[in-house]
Amino acid sequence: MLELTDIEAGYGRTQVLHRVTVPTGKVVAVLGHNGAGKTTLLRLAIGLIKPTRGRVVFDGEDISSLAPNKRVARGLAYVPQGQQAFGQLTTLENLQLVADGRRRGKALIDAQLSRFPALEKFAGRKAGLLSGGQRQQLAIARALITEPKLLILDEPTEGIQPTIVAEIEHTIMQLADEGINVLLVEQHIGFALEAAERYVVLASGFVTHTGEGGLAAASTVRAAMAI
Amino acid sequence: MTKKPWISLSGIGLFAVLLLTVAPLVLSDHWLNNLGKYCCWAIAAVGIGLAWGRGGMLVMGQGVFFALGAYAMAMHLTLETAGDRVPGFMVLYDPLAPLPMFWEPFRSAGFTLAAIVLLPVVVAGILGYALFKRRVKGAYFAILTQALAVALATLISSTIRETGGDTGLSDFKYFFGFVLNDPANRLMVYLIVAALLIVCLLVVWQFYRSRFGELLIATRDAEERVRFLGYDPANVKLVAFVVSALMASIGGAMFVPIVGIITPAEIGAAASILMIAGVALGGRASLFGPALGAIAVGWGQSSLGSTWPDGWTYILGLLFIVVILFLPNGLSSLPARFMRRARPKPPEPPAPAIAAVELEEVRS
Amino acid sequence: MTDASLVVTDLRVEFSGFVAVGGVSFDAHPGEVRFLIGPNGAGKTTCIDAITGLTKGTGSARLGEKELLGKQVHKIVRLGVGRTFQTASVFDELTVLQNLDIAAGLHRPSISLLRARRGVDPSIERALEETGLTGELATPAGILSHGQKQWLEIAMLLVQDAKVLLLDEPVAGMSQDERTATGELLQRIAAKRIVLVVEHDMDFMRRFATRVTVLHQGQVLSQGTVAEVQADPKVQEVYLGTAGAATTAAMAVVLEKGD
Amino acid sequence: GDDAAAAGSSAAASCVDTSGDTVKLGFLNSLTGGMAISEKTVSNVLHMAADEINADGGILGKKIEYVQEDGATDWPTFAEKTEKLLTQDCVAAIFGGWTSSSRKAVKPVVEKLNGLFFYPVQYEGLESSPNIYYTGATTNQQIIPAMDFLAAKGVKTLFLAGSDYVFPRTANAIIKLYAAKLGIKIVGEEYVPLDKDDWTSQVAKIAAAKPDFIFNTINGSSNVGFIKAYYDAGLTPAKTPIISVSIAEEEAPAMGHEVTGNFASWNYFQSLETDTNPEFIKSWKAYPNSSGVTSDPMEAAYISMYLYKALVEAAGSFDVDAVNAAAKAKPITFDAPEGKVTLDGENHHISKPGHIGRINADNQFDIVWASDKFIEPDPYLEGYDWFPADIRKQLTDAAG
Amino acid sequence: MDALIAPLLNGSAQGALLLLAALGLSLTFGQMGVINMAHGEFLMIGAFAAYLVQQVITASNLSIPVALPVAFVVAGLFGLVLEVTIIRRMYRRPLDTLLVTVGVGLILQQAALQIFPSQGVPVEKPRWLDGQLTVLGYNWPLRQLFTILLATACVAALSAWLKYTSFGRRIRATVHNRDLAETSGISTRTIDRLTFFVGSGLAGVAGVAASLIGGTNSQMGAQYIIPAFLVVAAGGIGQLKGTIVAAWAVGVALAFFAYWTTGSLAQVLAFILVIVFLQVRPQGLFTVRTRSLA
Ligand SMILES: Nc1ncnc2c1ncn2[C@@H]1O[C@H](COP(=O)(O)OP(=O)(O)OP(=O)(O)O)[C@@H](O)[C@H]1O
Ligand SMILES: Nc1ncnc2c1ncn2[C@@H]1O[C@H](COP(=O)(O)OP(=O)(O)OP(=O)(O)O)[C@@H](O)[C@H]1O
Ligand SMILES: NC(N)=O
Ligand SMILES: [Mg+2]
Ligand SMILES: [Mg+2]
Repeated sequence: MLELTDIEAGYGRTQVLHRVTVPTGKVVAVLGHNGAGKTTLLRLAIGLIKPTRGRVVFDGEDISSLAPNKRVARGLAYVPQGQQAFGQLTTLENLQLVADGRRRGKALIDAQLSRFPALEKFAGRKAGLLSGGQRQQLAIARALITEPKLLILDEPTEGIQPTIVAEIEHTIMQLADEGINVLLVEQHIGFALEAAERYVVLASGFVTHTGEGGLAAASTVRAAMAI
Repeated sequence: MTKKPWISLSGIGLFAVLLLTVAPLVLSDHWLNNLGKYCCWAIAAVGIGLAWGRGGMLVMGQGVFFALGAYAMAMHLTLETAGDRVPGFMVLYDPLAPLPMFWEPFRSAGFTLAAIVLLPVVVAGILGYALFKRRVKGAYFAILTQALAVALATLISSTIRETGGDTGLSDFKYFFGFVLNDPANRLMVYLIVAALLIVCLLVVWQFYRSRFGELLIATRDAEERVRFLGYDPANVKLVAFVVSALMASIGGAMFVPIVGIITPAEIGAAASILMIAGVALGGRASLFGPALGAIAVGWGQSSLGSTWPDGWTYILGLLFIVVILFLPNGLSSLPARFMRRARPKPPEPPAPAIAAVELEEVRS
Repeated sequence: MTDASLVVTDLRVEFSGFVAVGGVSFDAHPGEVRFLIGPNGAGKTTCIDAITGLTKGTGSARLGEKELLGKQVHKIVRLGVGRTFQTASVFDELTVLQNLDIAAGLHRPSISLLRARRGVDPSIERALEETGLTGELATPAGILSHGQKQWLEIAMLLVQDAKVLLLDEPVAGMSQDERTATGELLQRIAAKRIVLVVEHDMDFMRRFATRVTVLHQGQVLSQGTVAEVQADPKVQEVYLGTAGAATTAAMAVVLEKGD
Repeated sequence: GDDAAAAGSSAAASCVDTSGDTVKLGFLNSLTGGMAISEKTVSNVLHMAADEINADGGILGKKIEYVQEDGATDWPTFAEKTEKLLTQDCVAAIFGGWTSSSRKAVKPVVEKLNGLFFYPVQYEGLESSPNIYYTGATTNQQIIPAMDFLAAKGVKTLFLAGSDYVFPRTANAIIKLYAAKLGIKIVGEEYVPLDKDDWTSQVAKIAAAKPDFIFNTINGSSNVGFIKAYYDAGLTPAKTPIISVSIAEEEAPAMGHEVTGNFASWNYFQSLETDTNPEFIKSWKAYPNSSGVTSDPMEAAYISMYLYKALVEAAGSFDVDAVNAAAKAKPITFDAPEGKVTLDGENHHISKPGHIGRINADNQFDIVWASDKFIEPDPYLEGYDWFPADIRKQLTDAAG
Repeated sequence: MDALIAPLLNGSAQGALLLLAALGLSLTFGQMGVINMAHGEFLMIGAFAAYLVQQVITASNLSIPVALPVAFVVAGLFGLVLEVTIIRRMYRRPLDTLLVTVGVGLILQQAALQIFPSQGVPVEKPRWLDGQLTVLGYNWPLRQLFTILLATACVAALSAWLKYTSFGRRIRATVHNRDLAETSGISTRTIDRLTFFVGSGLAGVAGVAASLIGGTNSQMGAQYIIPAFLVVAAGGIGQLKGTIVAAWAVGVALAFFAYWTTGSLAQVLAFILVIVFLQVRPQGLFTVRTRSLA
């Protein structure tokens, strides 16, 4: 569905990604050390940075030069790393923001509020005052309200309490079952591989390894990443 | 920036030679005097570079400190010229009233010199302490300081008997005993200004290469983080702010004998912004940028302003736009840009990170 | 032992009526890696905020004889309390060395600030080595990776010779072996200091915690060794979750086998 | 100080070169900044006068070549440009200025360098300089006639409204002295900064004070705000008329109909019927960049150039000292649009007719009062016993 | 009684004009973080637009009501052009917008000086604004009442726009985190342009009101810019209600100071008052808090 082919990209003069091609699949996991370029790859997928080489194709359409909001309209959704929310807006406003202009917007919000009870509880509070984990839940909820075809998640369980991690993992699996594709960056290799149909390992911006998902791949990946 | 101190030092040396020996030889009296005036602005600009370029405090009211030095000096020179008489302009409004109390001490040369140094230190100290402790920063700080400059200029304009009002103070005959009209003495005054500019450059040079310089940048980029390293950022900023105020005051004080007149217009909103313009043009965070930028803007005003007055306003406007838009680090960043093009892949500073901080500042 | 301990008693933090921390007491001692865990929003970060002066709190937080609450942030740091943030914050424009040098400046007389830096402080060299950042000396901190930034933050606390290190999710976003390295680092530096870690990574906690305090809705829910806490049904209910615990446990087994 | 100060002053030798067939003159007005709104017309009319004189054969047969400088509404810039014009461009004389502040900035420089400055705007008097010629009114030619007019109308109470700078402040100081003598009570005095338009609070005070007349020394566009606030407050020329000294044909249109019916004291009005005025108006209307109306400051600027021509021709030289000597030698007289004016060679001011006009619906002035003869300039008010001699003495002493 | 009622009413009108001038800023500065120093010149553009409308529709009774929307659109378009050409490149360093727009202001001022008669142009007040309303014995100019009503209408329209349409949320989201907004599906470009258009347009409306009070000339904008910024800052950035209260307070303070002291001193005192206030409450009257470190 989302094809990232032969990508080069970076910041200013520093090149971060070197000829990266990501395999396609229902759930694709991107693994790698700190600073390997995982976030850069996802930012590129959503359109926050533009590739200097290579193509981004979604549903057969080349979206390489589309602005992020246009990509969202095409069915991509993005949960950035680091529990990001609109701090000056209330929790509810954060959700309304994306629900605005959608049919059944209210229902979509309610669905997410019941998925994440903490958000329901703090609906009227400024998102900037939420705890890190609460903000992360809010970010995922916000992404889901756009009813995406492909969900891009950058370390969604980072800083989340185990019970909710389990829920989020469950949710991701469920979404995949519902037919939503997922591009996932996750340090939690075990879960990532369990969920993933395919995975790719990045090291210093190069693809060092790709393969099929499943728990069995864990040891291969650990070995690949230990280099 | 701290790696090659001798490059900067020899730069200052070269600058000193140009200002102190070459300029007096090649320039006419008129242009030498003008250069002296630009140097006054340059002194203030060096301070702005420290506070704004390095410290991130957009000081839009340096006119306030420029005024402190300038009016202290002007009051002394006015009294020196008037002798035991009440200055002429005061007679117009109330011929019988004595000299206002606050003028009296300025009869003394020593007091005047002390005031030029201490007044800005005290005023900036109190103001800065109050503002920084209350964590006033970003756009708030800029607008507040600008408002102060406007308020002071209006105050001076409206206290016509006490300060000369909008007309300002002028027509000085002596400068600490020296007859100001004497060309030799005028040269001396020029040399004093030029030397003071060099001294200010040396002072900030040492600031920039010192640990304080690094701490100042750290405070600029992440003030709260500095707090969590055990420093009070208010104090760090205060030092830079006070030093920049002192420089503005010195620039203002020398402006008076050089130009022969000081008025509220030299300290109000427009003047304060023009000081910033030079700094932005030259390069706010560089050592020489602010001084050179101020001199360039001064020169542009004198020369382009006369050949093409309407045009100069447009040029000045465009200068602001083009420089800030395309050359945020000023003209002094041009050489570095070319050098970088020649060398392969040097690290780029991560721009968005800084921007985020700045945005927070504007909004917080 | 107690003279240099961090003792928090009945700490309360309210935000316009909302009680974020409602009377928390715990203590931490040199030589231990103390973990503070609990559900999202339990008040962990707020506790640290209060102890370090970022947020106003009532009650008491003492380091040895010294009361911390009510003091200004930088004064608390000067008493030897250092912290990191949930999102790493370093001075992006400055190099790693400059970052560390500023941190080290804490113990220098202020007048020395006006002199230029010559050479590298031994304390900085040690910290670089501890954190494996030696090679990045001249790198602008802004272009370090997420994990390296977190190490740099820890290194900054080390050069400050902080007696108390309050670390808010220090391994978030790190890969498994980076976590291990960080954990080992924490164990080493905890020998002479108080280390308090907030983390959601339970594997990490199991491997490196000496004692654990569990917060829930601004209260201490449970306290004790890893085993004790894990066995506490209340903790399982609100935090670990039975299913979650099972999965993570299973994962741990898988990964262990992979080694 | 002792007079050694003056010793240094004659140091600079003049670099004026009139050996060719041109003479260089300097024009100095604010073409940018706040005062540009007033000074641009003065600058334009100076150009017109120079063109006329050139078409007529120039001065002493030499064509005028002018150097235009911008004072930029900044008094130090006026000083700098004066110095530049005299030492770099070596002009024989400088024309221009508007505010008294700008003149006071120019004065020390022309005195130091022994240059000539021709200043065209009515002002507060109490000044005279060997290096300045004043072609606008001093107080006894504008303010005092206005006061006489008010006294004749039986005005008992007066409110003073002015901009906050040297001209209005000084003018009002003089008005207060004279009012005391005339038995007119000053019921209030208000100042607003030159660059502020909002007069509502002050006009409320005026309305409450209910004066017979308002004496207006406001300058520039602040006048518009004043007139609008006055009209808004329901004050009318029938009940509380205004007499202004800085609203002329040029300014009135920007105030629309709201200013109609009020008075102004000037020496020249466009509506004046003299021999030369129609010609002046005609030339000006035909001149490029013309505003279409003539006014007192314009006329004064226009004749300043002719005054200079007359002076130089009487002296037979462009030399400053020769020009000043010629001024003293015998009265210089010439036909100005305001009438036949005579230069006072001692104080460098010219005689002027006093006029009071009333603003009509076309923003022109109907002349309602005229002095019976031309008024001799008396900048230090020596002919007026109500002006305290000790002030005069202090002022002349301070001026050195 | 007069000593109280006159300054109070005059001050309220002054405050209303200040509010009109500040309203657009509370959008572009308060919401978007852009420090537009050319806002005063947009105000001037509005005033000149009113004059031009009057050249076409000579009946002043009609021309002012027509001029209001025209000035809004014209000034708004200028703002739009500014946004599209310059501001959009600068969202990542908002403090610098201050300097760039100083340059823009200079150019607009000089252009106005050259295009229009330098003395300024008359804008005629509608006849129905002639006269006064007697309030407790004080003859209150109708024009002042009009300024207050106009300000009220603008505030109502603006707050309704922000509150009842999703734009308010979108603007705030965009300012807070541009990337995040963009990836949440918000077209930040559209939001930026629209916000800037409306903010600048409001300056144009303020210009029409200002043209009924003072001169319409190239310098007119300069006197409003700093007070307007102070009002926004004192009210609390991004807080519409704060801006309203602050504008009213400054207007009334100005009027009372002017009553007791002189016009010049009143300006000085009002400035000092705001500066001292911001000293005590650096975040303004109404504040938003977040936990973010930066
Ligand atoms: N804004 C930026 N400017 C310059 N370099 C950057 C920027 N952001 C990231 N980098 C660099 O790009 C490289 C890849 O960073 P990226 O954030 O993609 O890594 P990551 O794999 O997501 O790491 P982590 O697991 O720590 O999140 C790093 O070396 C980082 O320093
Ligand atoms: N300034 C504030 N105003 C209002 N509520 C606040 C504020 N700061 C924190 N809170 C609330 O206090 C509670 C505790 O927050 P805290 O950040 O301490 O949680 P935490 O335990 O660190 O959670 P996480 O693990 O998700 O980071 C949360 O519900 C949060 O919304
Ligand atoms: N002389 C004047 N009007 O300033
Ligand atoms: Mg990442
Ligand atoms: Mg937390």
